[in-house]
Amino acid sequence: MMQRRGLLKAAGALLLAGLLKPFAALAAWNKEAFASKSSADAMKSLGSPSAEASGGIVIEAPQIAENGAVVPIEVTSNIPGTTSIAVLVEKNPYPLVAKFDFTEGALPFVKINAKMGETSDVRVVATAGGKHYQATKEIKVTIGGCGG
Amino acid sequence: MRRALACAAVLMVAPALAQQKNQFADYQRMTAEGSPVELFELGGEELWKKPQGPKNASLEKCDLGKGPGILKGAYAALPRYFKDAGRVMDLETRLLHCMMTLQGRSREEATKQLFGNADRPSEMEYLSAYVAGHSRGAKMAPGASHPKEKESYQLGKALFFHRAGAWDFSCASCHGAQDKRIRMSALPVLSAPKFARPLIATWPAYRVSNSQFKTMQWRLNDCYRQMRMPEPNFASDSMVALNMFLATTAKGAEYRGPGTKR
Amino acid sequence: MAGPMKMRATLASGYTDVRVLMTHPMATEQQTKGQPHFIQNLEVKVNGKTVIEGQISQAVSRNPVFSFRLKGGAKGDKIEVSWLDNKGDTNKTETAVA
Amino acid sequence: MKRAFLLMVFSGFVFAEPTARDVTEAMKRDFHPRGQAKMDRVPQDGLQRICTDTRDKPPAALAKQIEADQMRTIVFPTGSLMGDWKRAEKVAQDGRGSMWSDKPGAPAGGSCYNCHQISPQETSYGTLGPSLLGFGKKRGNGPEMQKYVYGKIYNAKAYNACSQMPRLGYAGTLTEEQIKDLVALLLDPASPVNR
Repeated sequence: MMQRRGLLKAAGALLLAGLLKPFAALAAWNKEAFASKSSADAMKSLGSPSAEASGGIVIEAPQIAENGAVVPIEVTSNIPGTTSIAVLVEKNPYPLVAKFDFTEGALPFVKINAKMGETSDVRVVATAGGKHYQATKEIKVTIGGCGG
Repeated sequence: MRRALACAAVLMVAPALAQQKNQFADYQRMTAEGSPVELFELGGEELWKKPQGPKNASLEKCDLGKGPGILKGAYAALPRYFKDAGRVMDLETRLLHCMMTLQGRSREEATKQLFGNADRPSEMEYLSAYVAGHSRGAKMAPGASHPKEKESYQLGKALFFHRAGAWDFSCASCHGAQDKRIRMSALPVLSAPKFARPLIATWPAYRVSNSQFKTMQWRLNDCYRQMRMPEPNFASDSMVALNMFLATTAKGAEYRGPGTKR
Repeated sequence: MAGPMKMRATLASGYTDVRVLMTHPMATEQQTKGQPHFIQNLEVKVNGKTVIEGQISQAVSRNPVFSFRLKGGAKGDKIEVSWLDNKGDTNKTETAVA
Repeated sequence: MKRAFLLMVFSGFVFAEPTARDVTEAMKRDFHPRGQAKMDRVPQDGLQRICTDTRDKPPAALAKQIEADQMRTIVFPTGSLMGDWKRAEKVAQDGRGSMWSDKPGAPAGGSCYNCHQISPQETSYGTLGPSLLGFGKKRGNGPEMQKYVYGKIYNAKAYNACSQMPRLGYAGTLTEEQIKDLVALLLDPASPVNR
């Protein structure tokens, strides 16, 4: 109980600091990783140059997208102790789309809408206990409408 | 022999067609679940209540056909004849009327940005989302009794089948036959209630290809652009008439918008 | 001034489901001739404590929608979500778990 | 008697379906020119009028007459009608041209994939028109076939009076060279359409 109160107090102090300087406490935006033009480079910049394939990462996304401007991608990591999830679209000009870090209060799950320039593999890299895991899923992007 | 071959071809095509119809079902479900469409309803509520114009008035007393300020079910009952304006109006035409009469704004100022983009969303789009959201669950029942309403429907229907322009198109050129597509986009037969209902009952809508909320008048405007025609005037009798024709064809459908579309 | 945000946080079985909507152009380099405008950082807090930090790119769709899941949770927990974009604009919203 | 007559006229005025001419008048009132899409696109030509009035099903004799008239609009180039299929794919893909949003004079596309399957590698194709996959392989590529394809793209109405396919050459959307390239896309044995 005491411990919890202390924690809350600390959180309160952090909140105040946060109010004064938003996002000061957060990790800086990883410019290098987001500017990478290949997923291999992006993964290197994220500190996960290699990752082993894992069935513990579940990617739920449509097999075929009617429009590349919005492609819903839902990711769940069932790997115990997952602390981060990165989503990359292999064939985008800059493959890294997003990276989320989770503390104990959150489940390693996220759903986002991503832009995809063309049919591509979506690669998800999860980090757990300092190790990296990955899974991929192909999403077909089609052309609709009159093209004007 | 040739006939047998043709039959075989038909048999092979049939399952492929069925598959085609459903292949975007997952995509459509997931984009609808993850749609930001509510943001536009929220933004619209703010605008509805915001005093604006020379009269510094909000739109809260705007009569959309059910009485001043009554939003519930109003969109589903449009277009309809308005005695105070002496003409049939659809949602956007009526909103423009309220901006001019209640807020004292000029037509020119109120129509400065009818169709928005990412940086500058349009007031009409936000307001359409907000008003339409209050018709969820209501049955589509546009006006059908006043002579002007009947006249509007007839003009809309005639416009739908009217071929003109550089490419000889009518609305029916693309929306006239069953199970057709432009590229991968399905083309519902909008003159047939069965196909018009699910579609019309989900407009106005967030359109993922533009990533923007879009109104019915925008939809018609962009169709005429792609039909290689000159540009329709906003809130004109012709555009109201087309909306009247589409809404009447879809009548009886339960309104499920504002929707999310390709 | 940043456009509206909307958030819903509801109790599910064993976790809290958070869905947050943000108004933002998320304009790419391509669309803007080299002047992209997009959210870069996200933060999700529960009762003042950061539980998710996100970094995102211009490849997240316009008007971003995110779903997250928070462990456990109770009715009334305060959830806050804030974002910061590459031009220094920021916005936040909060809600109580329902 | 007089009253009944007036009533007839009145109700006729209010409820009768508008004629194509009424619709043209409504469009003249309710549309405005924008960019290259000028108001001269609003009035119907004879073909558009007949197709509108008959809901695209003109009597056979009239259809024949229209087709003969439209055939006379086609300007067939002298010499080979087979252009370069490699250039044609881009024209077939491009959905722009002749719209108010298009730059006047900028090269236009044929919007072909909007309605037709053509090369096998493009899987996002429309189905308003028939599939053209394997067109040359099935139909041959002799001078008559070349002339047919060129003419069909130039003015589809010369072959089917109320076809929904635009008159791409007649309307000034595609150039002679672009149409020849498209002929090659459909007929050249080396084109992906026929391989």
